[in-house]
Amino acid sequence: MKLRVLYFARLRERFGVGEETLDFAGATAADLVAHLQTRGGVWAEELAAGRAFRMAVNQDVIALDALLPDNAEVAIFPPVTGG
Amino acid sequence: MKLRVLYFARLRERFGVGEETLDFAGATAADLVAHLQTRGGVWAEELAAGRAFRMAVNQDVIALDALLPDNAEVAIFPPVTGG
Amino acid sequence: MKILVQTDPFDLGAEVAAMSRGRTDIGAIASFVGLARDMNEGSGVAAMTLEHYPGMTEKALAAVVDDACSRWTLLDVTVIHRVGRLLPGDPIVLVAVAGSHRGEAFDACEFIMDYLKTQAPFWKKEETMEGDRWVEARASDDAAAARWQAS
Amino acid sequence: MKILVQTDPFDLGAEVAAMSRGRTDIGAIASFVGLARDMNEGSGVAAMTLEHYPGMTEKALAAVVDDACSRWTLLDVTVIHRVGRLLPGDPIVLVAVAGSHRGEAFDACEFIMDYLKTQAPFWKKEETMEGDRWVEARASDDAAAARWQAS
Repeated sequence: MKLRVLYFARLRERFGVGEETLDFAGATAADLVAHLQTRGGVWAEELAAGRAFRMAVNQDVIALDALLPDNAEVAIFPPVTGG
Repeated sequence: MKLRVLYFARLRERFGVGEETLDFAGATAADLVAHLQTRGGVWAEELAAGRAFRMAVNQDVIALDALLPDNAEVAIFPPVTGG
Repeated sequence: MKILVQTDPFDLGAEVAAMSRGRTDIGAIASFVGLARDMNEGSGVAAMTLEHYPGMTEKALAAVVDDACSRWTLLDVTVIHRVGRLLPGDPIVLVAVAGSHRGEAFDACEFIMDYLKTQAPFWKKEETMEGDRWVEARASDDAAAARWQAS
Repeated sequence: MKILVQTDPFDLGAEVAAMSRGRTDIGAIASFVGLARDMNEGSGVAAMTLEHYPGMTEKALAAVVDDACSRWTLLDVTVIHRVGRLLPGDPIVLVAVAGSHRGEAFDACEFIMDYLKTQAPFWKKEETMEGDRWVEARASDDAAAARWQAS
């Protein structure tokens, strides 16, 4: 499936990318995280198990076992700190 | 002792007086209430035991057993309803 | 700290801006505006007149604010209460509380309103179709004030 | 209901006045302004930059306001959150809630702030003497939001 993946705040800066389009063979958010971890370096570090990051699919926060629909807008970001 | 006695809101309207100066032979707020009750009519009615009124002496709310200092400013008024 | 009793309207934006002007230590300002409604206890209200006890009013409001300052660490407090004749939609009372963090500002603002309602010598008289009437004190206001004593 | 994300400052007085204009059924407007402070976690902060997730931000704020409207009977709600670079003393966020009575207005206003802090995709980066740093999420904010689930 095709995914548009967005990164925000500290993760955007550490990854050095704000947005990318991926061809992705997995099914769930966890599969996507595992795929990104294989890039190594800051990707493996920031997305390691136990690290505090959040994910949204089509602008709704989701859990790691959520299924990703084709052409989804997926976002990965740190816990929010507005207000 | 001499007292300046103020009435507010519904009590002011019912008594038909907002302020008066009294020569008073008693000692406590309860004595003053008893004295005013002897006027009969609306005084006896509004200041009867169990009626909801409040008293202040020199602008502090007090209880009926409080002693009244000479030349005190005494106020009698309904429960407050501002805000 | 600023406490005013006045017939004139107040300007919420100006009052809150004045609290933070020239300061960089305030993180939170909680504020409250009470307004005159066109209905009370099932009757239409055309207007209301607020009476107060000059002298004691300011003293009672200052005591409520002092009480709040002893319970929370507050950076500034403004209380303005109007008196005289007001129409439905008119603002009656403003309470604004500045603090470092939001929790204390919210709590202190609500505390001051709850205590003001039961401690400050103001009385409302409403003009209704059935004639003028003095507003009766509410048990719910006593209950709102009492809950701060338990905590 | 009005929800805005903007770089420009907001005008608390104008926003609150707009909520009650032409209405006579509102008895209470509770409002909150959060401001940028010059200190955080023991370091001086010279400025901060707020980043957000355009599209999701508005959706998340609307969801928080809808949640508040399902918990309390509210007459109007305004939420304005600024983004971009802000200096100490600058207002960051405004939440204003109009209701018939003060209890629900206060509760809903604090609820919306607590949920906004944990649900809406905003991130703060601070400029300090030790360099730039992303603000970490606070356990106290999670706790503030969680207490609304028990009640």
